[in-house]
Amino acid sequence: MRIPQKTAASHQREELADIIRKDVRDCYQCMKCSSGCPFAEEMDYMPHQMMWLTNLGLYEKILNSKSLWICASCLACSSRCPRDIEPAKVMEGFRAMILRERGRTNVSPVIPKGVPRQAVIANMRKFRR
Amino acid sequence: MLGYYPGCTVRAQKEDGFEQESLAILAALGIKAQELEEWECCGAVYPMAQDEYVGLLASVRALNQTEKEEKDGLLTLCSACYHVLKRVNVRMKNDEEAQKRVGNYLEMDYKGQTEVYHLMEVLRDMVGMNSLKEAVTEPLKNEKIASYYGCLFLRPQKEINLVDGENPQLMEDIVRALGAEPVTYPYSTDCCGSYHTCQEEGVSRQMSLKLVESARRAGATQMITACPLCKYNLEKCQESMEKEEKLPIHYMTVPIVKAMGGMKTLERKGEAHAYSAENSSQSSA
Amino acid sequence: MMQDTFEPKIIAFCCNWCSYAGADLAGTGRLKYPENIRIIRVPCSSRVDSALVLRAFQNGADGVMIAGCHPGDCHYDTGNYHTRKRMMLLKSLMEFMGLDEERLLVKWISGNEADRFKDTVESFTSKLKKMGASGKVRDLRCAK
Amino acid sequence: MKIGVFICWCGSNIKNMVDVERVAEATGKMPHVVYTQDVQYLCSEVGQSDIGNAIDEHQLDRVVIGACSPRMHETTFQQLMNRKGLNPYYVEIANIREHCSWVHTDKAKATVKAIDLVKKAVAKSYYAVPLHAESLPVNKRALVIGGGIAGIQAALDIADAGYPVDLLEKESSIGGKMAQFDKTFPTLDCSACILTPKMVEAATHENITLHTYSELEDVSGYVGNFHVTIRKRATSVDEERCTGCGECVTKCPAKVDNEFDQGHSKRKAIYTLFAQAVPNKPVLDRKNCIYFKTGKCGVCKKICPTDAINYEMEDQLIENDYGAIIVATGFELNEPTHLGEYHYGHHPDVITSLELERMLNASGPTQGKMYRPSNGKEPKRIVFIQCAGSRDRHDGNSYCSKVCCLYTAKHTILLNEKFPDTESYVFYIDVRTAGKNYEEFYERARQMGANYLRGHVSKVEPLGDSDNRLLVRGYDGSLGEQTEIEADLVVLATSIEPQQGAKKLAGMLGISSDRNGFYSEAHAKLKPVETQTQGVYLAGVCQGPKDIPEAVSQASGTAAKAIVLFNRGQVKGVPTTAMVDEELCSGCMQCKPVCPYEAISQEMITERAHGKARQRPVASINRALCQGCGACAGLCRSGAMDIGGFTGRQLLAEVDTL
Repeated sequence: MRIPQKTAASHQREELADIIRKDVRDCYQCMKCSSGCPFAEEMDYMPHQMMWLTNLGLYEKILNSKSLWICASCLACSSRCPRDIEPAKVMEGFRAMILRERGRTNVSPVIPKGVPRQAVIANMRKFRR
Repeated sequence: MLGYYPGCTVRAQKEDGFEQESLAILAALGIKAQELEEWECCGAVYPMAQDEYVGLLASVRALNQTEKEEKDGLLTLCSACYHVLKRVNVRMKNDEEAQKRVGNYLEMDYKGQTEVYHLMEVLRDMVGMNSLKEAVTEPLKNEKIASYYGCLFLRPQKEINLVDGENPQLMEDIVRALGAEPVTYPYSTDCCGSYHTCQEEGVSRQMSLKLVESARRAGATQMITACPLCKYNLEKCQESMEKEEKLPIHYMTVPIVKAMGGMKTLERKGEAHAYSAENSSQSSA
Repeated sequence: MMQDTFEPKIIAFCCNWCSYAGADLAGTGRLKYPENIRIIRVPCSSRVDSALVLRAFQNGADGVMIAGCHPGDCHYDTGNYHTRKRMMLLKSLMEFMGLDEERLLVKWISGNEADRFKDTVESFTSKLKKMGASGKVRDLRCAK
Repeated sequence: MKIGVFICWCGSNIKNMVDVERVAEATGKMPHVVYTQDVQYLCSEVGQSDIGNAIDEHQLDRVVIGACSPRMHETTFQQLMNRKGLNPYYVEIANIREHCSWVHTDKAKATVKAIDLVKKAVAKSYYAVPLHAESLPVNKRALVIGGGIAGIQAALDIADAGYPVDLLEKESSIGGKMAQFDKTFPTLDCSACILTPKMVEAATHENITLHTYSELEDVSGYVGNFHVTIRKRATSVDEERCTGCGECVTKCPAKVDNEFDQGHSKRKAIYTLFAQAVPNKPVLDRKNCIYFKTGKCGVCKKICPTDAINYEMEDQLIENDYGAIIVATGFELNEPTHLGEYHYGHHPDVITSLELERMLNASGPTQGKMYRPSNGKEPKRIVFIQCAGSRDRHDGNSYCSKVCCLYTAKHTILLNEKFPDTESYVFYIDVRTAGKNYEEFYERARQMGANYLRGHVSKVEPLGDSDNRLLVRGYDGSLGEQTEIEADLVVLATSIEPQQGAKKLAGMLGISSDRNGFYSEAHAKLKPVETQTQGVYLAGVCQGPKDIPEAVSQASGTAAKAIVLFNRGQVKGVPTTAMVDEELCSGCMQCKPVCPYEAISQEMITERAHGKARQRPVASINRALCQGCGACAGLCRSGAMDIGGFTGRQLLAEVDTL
């Protein structure tokens, strides 16, 4: 990968900061988030990589990632983060950026029979607008 | 008197008996709860985006309603409702911007005064483990019970603050009080796959299976949970197994009811409590 | 002499700063090793004169051990290098004299290597047990 | 000779495994042993007075103790001997605890061994010699070699204690590397602002004599009595006459690269090292002077209003005596041309951290402006490469240079503060922030925008575009992929190295260097500022990479050592030194090269043989230098050399009893 000459614009960085009110710059890549993420196997970018891409300003990679839609906000990462960055919240921030303006989503839900209603509602809240 | 918030899932799955059993247990132990006159769905997930306030409204309405009805707190059974209501309440307590915006929209002044309780919290803090133990008439001597918490009761620890997020013992204490043996296994705090059951089915299936297998290896004869979705996922992942291979997944109320002598006994006790309470309130009046 | 009842006599020269301290630490740590060894304290392994070693054999020692600091760690900077050279030479002299050079052990043991001290004493003792008694080196001087 | 033998029970520690009464009884039968006793605790007051009483009552002149390790209580018993008016080396200790009762399990065998050990000690005591430590006066003047921050600090501390100090510096000004720095981590204090007052203080202190533009020529002597020759190089400028007006510098026509600015500016052939130089008087660089090259010019001499220029000036040799020497010679930076992959020396925009430091410095060549040496434009994207030559066994130094992590963090902070639209990327292997407030400083660097990529850079190559930019190819450990960055400027964190002349100086001072060429301290933990040579102390980076606060505290440590030495006023040697029997010594001098302290020298003695006086060489020991290792005694062919406390006769007696 070559780091592009133009990384995320300041208005994009501000947009994210407004949503999550967290300083991802605090991340020192201890990778504890990734080591404890129960969904890690399914992800294309590990949680620590999502934090790192955020810092590098490579937002496009994040917005196109599969991981955003794999994260179930179980908060295992957030609760263990030694820097209190809350990776789950950062992921939520990017999801929100997509759902609000870009109007796209990677998720097409299937509703199995007998699934508890909370799952259906959660899906709608998390992945649709 | 506690306010009671059933939540949509628990109410929709009334035939599961979770609600009925929970209320019967509490009544038999002398805890009174009354459903809120008005409530709506909490939203099932806590809105993490800090710049959004719409997601808070439904929960704030229920919390405010509790205060309006002069209840001593709000009881929930479903882990998602508990999680969402409690976190929204924390936010309303600490975030002045949220107080202002939500207050303007709902035309009410709510600053997080209501306490949110879960069934197991009530058993610990209002009933007490000793009283629960005393109420057990048929100890579950041969049961080895694996308690499954899932994410929603544990994280974030600072806001939920129900148990130690990495080493919870509350459900285990309840199991002990019932005379059964609590099973220790490493995955009691891991995610079951949650709402992914509605999309990448493989994802939640694998994760739930890992939890069940871990509990089985640790010698569990059954698993208990307080979340309808967790229960669903833990059962669903065992779908293709032979019946005798399956590890039974129960709501945490099931072993309690059994140890306390069954629903009939509980209902009788509950009525007796109601009667004596009515009498005492009459005599004091 | 039966091999299993033979108790070899071992004389050890230990430098004050490393190996003597290592032997002390073995004691402090209550490690156990055979009783055969008698330790003589010297300031540095380089103090040990070849004649002293030969005298020990002459007096009936079955094994002699010289222990000092690890190379580079010598309290006096370079002493153990001299020891190494001198003892190499002595070993070939021993062979010349008909003494098995394996009866002379040169070992580097630091002040915190109590285990190494114990292991060294144990293995040297059992080796000497297997080798049996040393042939006596005669003193050709006229006895007084 | 009357020997008393005392066996300690050490409570149950010895008594449980050794039959102490049998030991006392058995050793009591040895010749000259007139008294034996077993005591519960010999080190206790009761035990001590038991020994004391026995000495009085039985007129003992030798004491043998069977107890714990001599490393434990030897001094306790020696002090008792002293109090009783006996030489402390008339006490012998048999170690029957650590070497016997604690390590064995068979009481019968342990008792036999304990008897052997005590007998051995008794035999040794037959041949005990009284020993005394030698006292020598101390010359209360210190020499500090190196005028960097460590040397300045050491000199100031000693001078403040009231002792004269000579501060030796090879450059024309004191100040050292710190004078080149812009800001210091983690406080971002301006380096010059905290350094120059100290420089001035050193120059004006009544107890400090500066010798700049000077080098060490020769050292002899030993602790308290070093004799030193200093070579003061010819500056061609008469210090007395020069007023430091700077006219000569302005008018000098010869321009050369300014080393102080790492070649990013020019200086004249006659120059002061930097604006705040102390002393602030120019020196003439003869190698680059037109007059010295061609014999023509002489502008400086003509222009000088005080006639201070002296082309005939010669090097001066200054001789002085010192009691203590502090070595604070600092370091050099590795020239990273050997790391071809970084393209240093081939592309002007690949620079070292010190070059960047000069650029950022407001009094540096660019007055604090950042520029790309290739085209003078301001760099927008800067890549830092850590461990450029450090921690590299293959092509560099295997050790960590220790300060690069922090100064790079500092650089990114300064860049982000001064030029908010620059981007900085740091390729690192580990980030080491062990130090007070260092982690917080690193945190601040990241928060201010530095991007830390874990992985080493494999190649820096010119992109060949119109802007002459560089492509840095590295690895991003977080993403797990090769990563390329187009950079305007590449900064190498070069490795800290010992001074070129470090080895030569070590030879002169009789101190040793580690395998990396840094000077070795006497003990890694407990004697961090001392060397194996008494009276020579180490301060600053010459002992190993370290940052300013560490160098300063180490410097104060050396000052304390020197002050202690001066306050005491005399040095006491080790009593257990080597001794020569001149009658036996053949003067072969084989002992001289094995002595690590240079304590042995050849001496001529006069003796009478066949009625004639004749001279003959013998070895002679300087007891102030000798530490008593015995390497000389171990190899002496004629048996003339011996070590007090461990004489050949004593050791032989020990061997003979066993």
